[in-house]
Formats: sequence, C-alpha cells, structure tokens
Amino acid sequence: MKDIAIVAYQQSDGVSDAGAVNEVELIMPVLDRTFEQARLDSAQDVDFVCSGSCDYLQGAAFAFVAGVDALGAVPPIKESHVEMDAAWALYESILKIRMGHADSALIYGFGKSSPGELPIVLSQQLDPYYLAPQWVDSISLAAMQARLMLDQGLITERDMAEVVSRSRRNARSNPHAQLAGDVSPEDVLAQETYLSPLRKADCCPVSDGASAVVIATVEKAKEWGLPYAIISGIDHRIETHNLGMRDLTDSVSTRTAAEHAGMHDGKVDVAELYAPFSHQEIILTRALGLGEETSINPSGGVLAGNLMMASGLSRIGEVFNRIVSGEAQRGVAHTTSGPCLQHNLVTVLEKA
Amino acid sequence: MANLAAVVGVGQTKYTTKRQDVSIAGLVREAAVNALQDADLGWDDIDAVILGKAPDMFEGVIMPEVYLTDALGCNGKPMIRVHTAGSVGGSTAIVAASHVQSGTFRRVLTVSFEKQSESNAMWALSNPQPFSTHLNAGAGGYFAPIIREYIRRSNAPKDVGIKVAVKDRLHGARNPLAHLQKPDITMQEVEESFMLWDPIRFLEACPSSDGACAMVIANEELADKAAKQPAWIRGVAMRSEPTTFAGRDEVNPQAGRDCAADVYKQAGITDPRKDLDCAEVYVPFSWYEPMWLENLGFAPIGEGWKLTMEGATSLDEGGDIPWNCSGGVLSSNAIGASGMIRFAEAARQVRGDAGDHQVEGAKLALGHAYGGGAQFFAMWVVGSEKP
Amino acid sequence: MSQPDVLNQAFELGFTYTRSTGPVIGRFFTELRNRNIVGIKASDGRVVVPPMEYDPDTAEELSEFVEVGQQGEIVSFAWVKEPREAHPMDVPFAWAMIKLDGADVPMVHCIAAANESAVATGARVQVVWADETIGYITDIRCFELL
Amino acid sequence: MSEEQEVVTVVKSPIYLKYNFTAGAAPARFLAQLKKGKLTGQRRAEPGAPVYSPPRGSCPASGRPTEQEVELSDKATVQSFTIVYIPIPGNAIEPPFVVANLVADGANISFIHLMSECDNADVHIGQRVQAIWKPEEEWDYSMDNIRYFKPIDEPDVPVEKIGKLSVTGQED
Repeated sequence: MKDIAIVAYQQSDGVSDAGAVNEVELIMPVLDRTFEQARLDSAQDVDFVCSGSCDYLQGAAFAFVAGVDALGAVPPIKESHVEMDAAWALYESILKIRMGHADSALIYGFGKSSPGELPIVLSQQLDPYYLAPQWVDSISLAAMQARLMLDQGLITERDMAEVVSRSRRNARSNPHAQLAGDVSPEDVLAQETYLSPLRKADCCPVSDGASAVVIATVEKAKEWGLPYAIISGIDHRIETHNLGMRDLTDSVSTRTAAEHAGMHDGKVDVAELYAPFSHQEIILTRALGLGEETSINPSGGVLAGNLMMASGLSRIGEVFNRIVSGEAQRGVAHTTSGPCLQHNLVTVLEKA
Repeated sequence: MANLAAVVGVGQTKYTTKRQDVSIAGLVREAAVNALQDADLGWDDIDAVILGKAPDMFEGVIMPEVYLTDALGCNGKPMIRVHTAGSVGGSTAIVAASHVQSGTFRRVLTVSFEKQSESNAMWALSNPQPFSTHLNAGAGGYFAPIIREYIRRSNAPKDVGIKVAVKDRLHGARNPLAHLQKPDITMQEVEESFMLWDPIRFLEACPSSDGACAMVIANEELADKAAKQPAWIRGVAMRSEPTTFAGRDEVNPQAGRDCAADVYKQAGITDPRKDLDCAEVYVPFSWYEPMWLENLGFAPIGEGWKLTMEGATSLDEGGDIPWNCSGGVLSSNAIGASGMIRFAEAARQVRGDAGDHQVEGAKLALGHAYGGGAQFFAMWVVGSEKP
Repeated sequence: MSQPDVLNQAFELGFTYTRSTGPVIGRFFTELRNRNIVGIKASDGRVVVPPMEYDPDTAEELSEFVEVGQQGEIVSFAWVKEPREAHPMDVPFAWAMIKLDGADVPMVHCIAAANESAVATGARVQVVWADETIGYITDIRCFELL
Repeated sequence: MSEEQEVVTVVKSPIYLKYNFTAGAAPARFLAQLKKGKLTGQRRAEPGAPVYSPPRGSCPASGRPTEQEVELSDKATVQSFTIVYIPIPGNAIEPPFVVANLVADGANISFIHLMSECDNADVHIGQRVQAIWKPEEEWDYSMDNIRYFKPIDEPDVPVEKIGKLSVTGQED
C-alpha cells in the first residue's frame, strides 16, 4: 500500500459562541489557511474532499450541503461526507488513496454547537426506545462512568484534577484553546461538584469551530515540497450500544484499534486523546498502555476546547504539528464517538 | 490500481408505507440478514460495516450507527456512517467498496435504510430555519421548475412524464419487493391523478417508503469462491457541485456528466446505450428519466424523451436499454436506501438473479444515485465478468 | 461593508415520532403497562434489562424473556444538582445504573432522592410506577431508595 | 401478560429540541437591508464577479467570501416556476399558488418567491415581475417584507439573457 502523509492542518479558535457566522463562514477561513499552508489554490487542487458534521448540532438538515459552498466546487469535485467526526472522513479518504483513486485529499470537520443544548441533543443518539425518551444527557452518562472508576479505586478525584490541570497548562501554548491557564489540581479540587462526581472542569466546554487537514501520498508530498508526517496506521472499532454490557472503566475498542493500527511497533512520543471528560483520558491512557515517555495532550486536548465533529480530526492535526516541528518522532491520535467512549479511532503518525 | 471487488450478496426488505412490525434495528437487520443469506455467510465472515442513510431527522435518531451496532453484529468491528443526501445509498456502496478495493478489508457488509413512517418526510426536508423563506414545498417543489425548464428546452410532448410513470410501475409490478404494485396502471390514470407541483402529478412522483437494502462486498479471492455469481465492480465514481451558482445548468448538471464520464472510462464504456445492458437510475419524478438519459449520455441533448417514447427503456416493450426494471424510485422510495437499491438492483441483473424483472443475459449494468439539488452524484458499473 | 446586526431567533425542532417497536421492545413495553419488568437472556445466559433485540457478542436474535424483580441495586450514579428542562424531574435527582434483582446487566434510569448523600453505590432501590402506565419506558416514573 | 390487552406495537416519541439560531454575517447584512426595504446581493470584490441574492456567505463557484454589497432592483425575471397544489407545512397560503424562481435585476442567481395578481395559466419563463411590498411599518428582517411578485407590462426577457440583466433591467 502507498504511504500516506499529512501535509497541512489548521483549526479555528475554539469559541463558546461563534455568533453571526454560518457554516460556510465558519469553514472558509480555516480552508483558506489550510490551502495556504499546503500551497494550494482551492479544493480543485486535491483529488478528493471529505467532511464530517452533524445536522442536529445546529438543528438544520443537510448542514454539510452548505459546506460545499466553501469549496469552490466548480467544476465539480470528487466529494463525500460522513455524519461523524471528520476523523472518519480522513479514514474514508485514506481508503480512496489506497485504492488508487486519489493521490491527495482535503478533509474538514465543523460544528456550531452553541445554538442547541449539546448534552441534551446528544441524548438523542442513545437507544431510541429505552434511553433517548428519558433524555439522559451525555455528561450524566460520563459522570456514572467516572463514579464506577472512583468506587473501584481505579482513579481518585485528584487523578482527575491533575488531568484538568495539565490540560489547562498545556493549552497556554495553544493559540486556539478556549480554556487555558495556570490551574493547579488543588484549584480544581476546590471547585464544587457540577454533576457529581464530575466538576465543571472535568468536562470539556462546548465550542464552535472547524478544522481541516490535507493528506497526500508521500510521492505527492515530496513533489509539493512540503514538510509532512506519515500516517503509518489507522483503525477504528465500535462497541455494543448497551452501556450496561460494556466495562465502562476500560476501552476495549481503543485497545483493539491501537493494536490494529500498529501503535505498539515503536515508541510513542506524543498522544492526543479525544477525552471529553478528565477520567476518560485516564481510561484511554491505560487502554493504550501509554507511560512516562509519552507527552499526553500537549495541545490541552478537548478539555481546552471541543469542536464537535472536528475535534477528532484536530487530534490528528495536533500530532502532525508536533512531528513536523521536530518535537516528536512518533505519535498517536485518538478520536471517539458515542456515549462513554463507545466508538474509537486510533491513528499512528511518524516522522518522515 | 484498485483491488478487484464484487458484490456477493444482496438483501432487501419489502418496501412499504409503514413497517409497523419491526423496530428501526429490526428493519435494518432484515436487509442485512437477507444479504448474508444470499451470500451464504454469517456475521463472523464480515470484517466491517458501512451504514448509510439520509438526514437523521427522518427517524430522530442522531448518528444511528451508535444504536445499530448490535443489530448489525458490529461489536468490536469498524463501523462507519455515510451521509450525502439522496445519493447516500450509492455513496455508501462506493465507500463500502473502497474498504475492499483499497486492500484494507476482505469482506464487508453495507446497509442503507430509511424508516420514513417514523416521521414525515415533508416535515424533515422542509423544516424552516429562522429568517428563511418558508416556501419550500418538499423535494417536488424544488424540482418542478427544473423539469419545466427541461420541457421548454427539449420541446418534449407533455405525456413523456406520464409514460415513464406507467413504465416504471409496470416494471415494479414484476418486482415483489416494490412498494407500489400497480400492474393495471394506465396513461389515463396517471394523467388524471392529482397535480401536486405543476408539472408533477401525484403518480409522477415517488412514494414515501420504509425499507432497507444491504450488500456484501468481497475481494477477488473470496468472490471467486462465492456461493452465487458475483457482480464485479467495474467502476465507481462520485461528483459534487454547489446547490446553486451563477450559470449552473440545473437541468443537465455538469457533476452528473462528469461522474458518468468517469465511471464509463473505468468500465471501458464508450457508448452507454450500446455497451450497457440495463441501468438502475435515480428517477424520483418521472421527468427525470429523459433528463438523465441525456445527462448520462444515453441520448443526445434534447432527445432523451424520444428514447422513453420509443419504449427503449421499457422491459415490457422489449426496449434495447431497459431502465429501472425493479420499478425504480417511482415504485419504492426509502430515501436513504434508494441509491443503494439502484446499485444492488444493477448487481442483481448481472448476477442473473433479478427474478421477473431480469433483463435476459444482462452482463453490464449501471447503478446511479443523485441527491441534494441534483448536485451529488454516485455511480457504479457492475459486470458479470471479471475485468 | 458595515458590521451586520446580530440576528437571533429561538426555534424548536420538534416532531412526535411514531415508533414501531418490533416484538422484543413491544413485549417489554406491554409488560411495563402491566407493571411487570422483563429482561431477555443473552447468548451467554446473562439476563439483560431492558431486553435487547440482538446479542452484542454473537449478533443472534434474542427471544427468551425472563421476569425480573422490581427492586435492585445501584451500580453507579450521577447526581443532577440542576435538572435540565428536558430531564424527567424538575428537582435534584440521580441518574443511575441499576441492576434489578434477577438481572445481570444494569439499566439506566432515574432515582428520586432528597439529596446526594442519600444515594450510594450498592444502595437498594425499587420501582415507582407512573400513575397511568401506557406501555412506554416512562411507565417507570423513577426508582426510589429503600 | 394479561390476555385482554393488546400487545404494544407502536409508541409515540415526542422529540422537541430548542435552538437559538443566529443568522450568518452575510445573511444578516442582507436581512438588515430588507428591513429598510432594499433588496441587495453580494459578490466577491472583483470586477464582473457574479452577484448572489440572497447571499449565503460565499460565492459557491469559487468558495470565496462575497465581501461586496450590491443594491438590486425589485424588478425580476421568471427563470422558472411551479404551481403548487398542496399546502406547505407551517404556511397559511391557499393552494394553488405559484412559486417562482426569480432573478432580480442586477443579480445572477434566482431566489424563490410567490407570484400573485396573475392568472396562473399565464405565468411563463422570461416574464417580468415586480415586488409588492408590505406596508413599511411591517418591515422586518425577512424576505416576507415582499408579499409577492406581480407581472409588469414589460417585454419578456429572452431565455439566454435571464440572470444577466443589470440593475437597470438592461442587458449587462
């Protein structure tokens, strides 16, 4: 199979409310910067375009159709869309390149979550007979997961606070972060609980924004003369939708995906994990077997800003940034979907 | 070059207004089980599942792959959800094929569905946003002016749409799975049916159906050993263009022309009317048959309606290039599945497995889907012979 | 160009969906209407409540119903200090994973309790039925502590 | 299970989600002008760039922002139309009514709006129409400020010129 490389990544600032900005206005500036970085004029210069979005975030059917208006798709382009995080759009694009139908692809994800009540909106992705009608919000489900871990002595509240503290501190060097600052674990623990056992700081914020990535075959990346990182492995797995039948203190699907993506074939210098809640970062770190040698969420992760439908793609982009800057030789990016880490995608990136 | 891949199993539900006997999972499952049985395979033989459907608002279940994991035997496997509006069934089949054509997987299951009776398609498609005009009278209201412009350009006689409406329902009467069963339909009945969006009459429009369609796609090694004749994938293509832009040809969209040219090139087709034995083309409003006959290169510009009127696209009239032998979207329209039904029915034809709507000796067939404002296109060509 | 006015407008995206249940969910709801709770036996023998249609491990269709108790044990919970408008209660309450007597797999439902300290993992709870049961998940209004 | 009761096969599931919609910047500018009784379009800040109305933020053909505002005439040409015989959900208008794709003079793209004060059978492609506005005191951030378009006594526009007229109604 052809080696595939990432050559560009851009993200908008994570903001709690993007205000008077529609989908196309959210996407265009990010694509502009992405094209500039990849030295492309428009989406006409890549062989395939794929995006990720969710209609229910802003409450309008066909949100992705507006996205096409940002692409300059005249003459027509090869284009597709997943109603998932754009990391899966990247996955679809990789298959397209592997089968020889493209040498390059633009991938973007976007979400304007601020118009709705996101935790309640997400309750409607649960079992439509047993759970959705109860309006069990996504934060409450995560809180139950955290308590299982606390009760079983797998984590302490301090462990969770340390995750938050590191996220906020790391985010200070991320210009797009929504929440950043010199926050100590003690500061976090001093907060009252929000959805016990979670504190507000244990939960990612709601953010509006978009991100984009350009990938290409290594030959193409060389031809373009751009710095790149190689995608050496990618795999994703989903688990049963019955929360009661999963071991919520572990992420079996993340572990399986990492094995299939070849994560353990070398040292992992950096990991960007899509953990919307602090305790989930610990679950993921353990499922992936990451230790001291790995810098976890140097961007601050999604606790510093969660661009629904783009955050997973951004994790991949953040690892790319560390590798091309020379800070890391090899890294892993993780993406999740569904309640309590039901569906997980793992991407392994390496220095060229 | 892409690895070879073939359809080795096809499964569908019966299409009907309301499937009140099953849950959403039960509906999807039924098509998937039928496809596995057709392929003589079990759940363990499947490496990944690729799911497609139109907007989540139809059923009010957000990202339904999350809930459908267990119904599709996906626990521990990769699962992906495609959404490209009305073309989604076709796009989903293409994404599924790419799982195999890329060499990444050996055998995958793909499923598309819509359980439209859970809500109301008109509501889900026309739900107005603040500050926007509320004149969107469903898909028909959108496409009717484009059809009117086609009629003006082509000078087609008024009864072309009526003829297609009759022809596809007569085809549908041969297909026990088709939603509308109208073996006695007449031109007069269509002409006298209620005008909805002039020039589209009630019987010139598709029904609203519940249903699901599934396929098993395997690599060359497994397809060679398949239980039944495989349908080899000879070409796949997708194209998109914006909904509107200055100078856009809405009647004959370039995205459709480009997509067809791409898929024909891959399949070695130079004259689609001659080289293909039949086609399953997304025709939700009857007038789209002559429009797509031109867009897809089966007829010169302005002359698509002549093929229709000559009976070239009719199985019953012994036409040389039968279109929509299954009855097409005009006979069954479970929106998210409709594109995949076209792809699957093309596969059934070249597998020689299309029952009473079989085109005798069909070797090469086109599957076509379109969506949005006729701006998203997905097509594949399947053949009985390995390329 | 001038700065645009910021134009906000609230709207509701709403529909009352008609859901056909199929035999498994239909049986569960029918039993709820009669104030009974049934689970279903998974391929490995575990009793799952509410009953799943398909086994997560084998993908097989499930059909062996088992009546379970109306009391059970809290496996985990989240304390909702400030209920959201969509939530089933307008006073503080707990979401919980509850393992009913006779079941092997916990279900998610809500618990009415005076305050957070009254709720604990391992605590026993019992069903509070809705005044009128109609054959829906909300026939279980909530659980209460024993 | 009690014998006399029917088995549950269908349930009602109300799903009502609340959103607070904020119009995008380009539509907001367009709507603010409508509130003043002006129909506008927008285009890329390049000579000859196509004019979009209503603007959605980008020139879809190029994917570039439409940064320049252009005032349009409230006269328009029928690009195509349909006569709708069924009610629109949430709209009180009585069928049959004409919904037309109209291109305002000075714009290069059509929008949809109602046509009235006309015989439905006489409506045709290329027909000239003009906006009938609500009274000024009812103007809001809405295209509904224009009640409908009605035919005017001007010669039909040849099909190849539709979408290419200047704001004065002349060939561009």
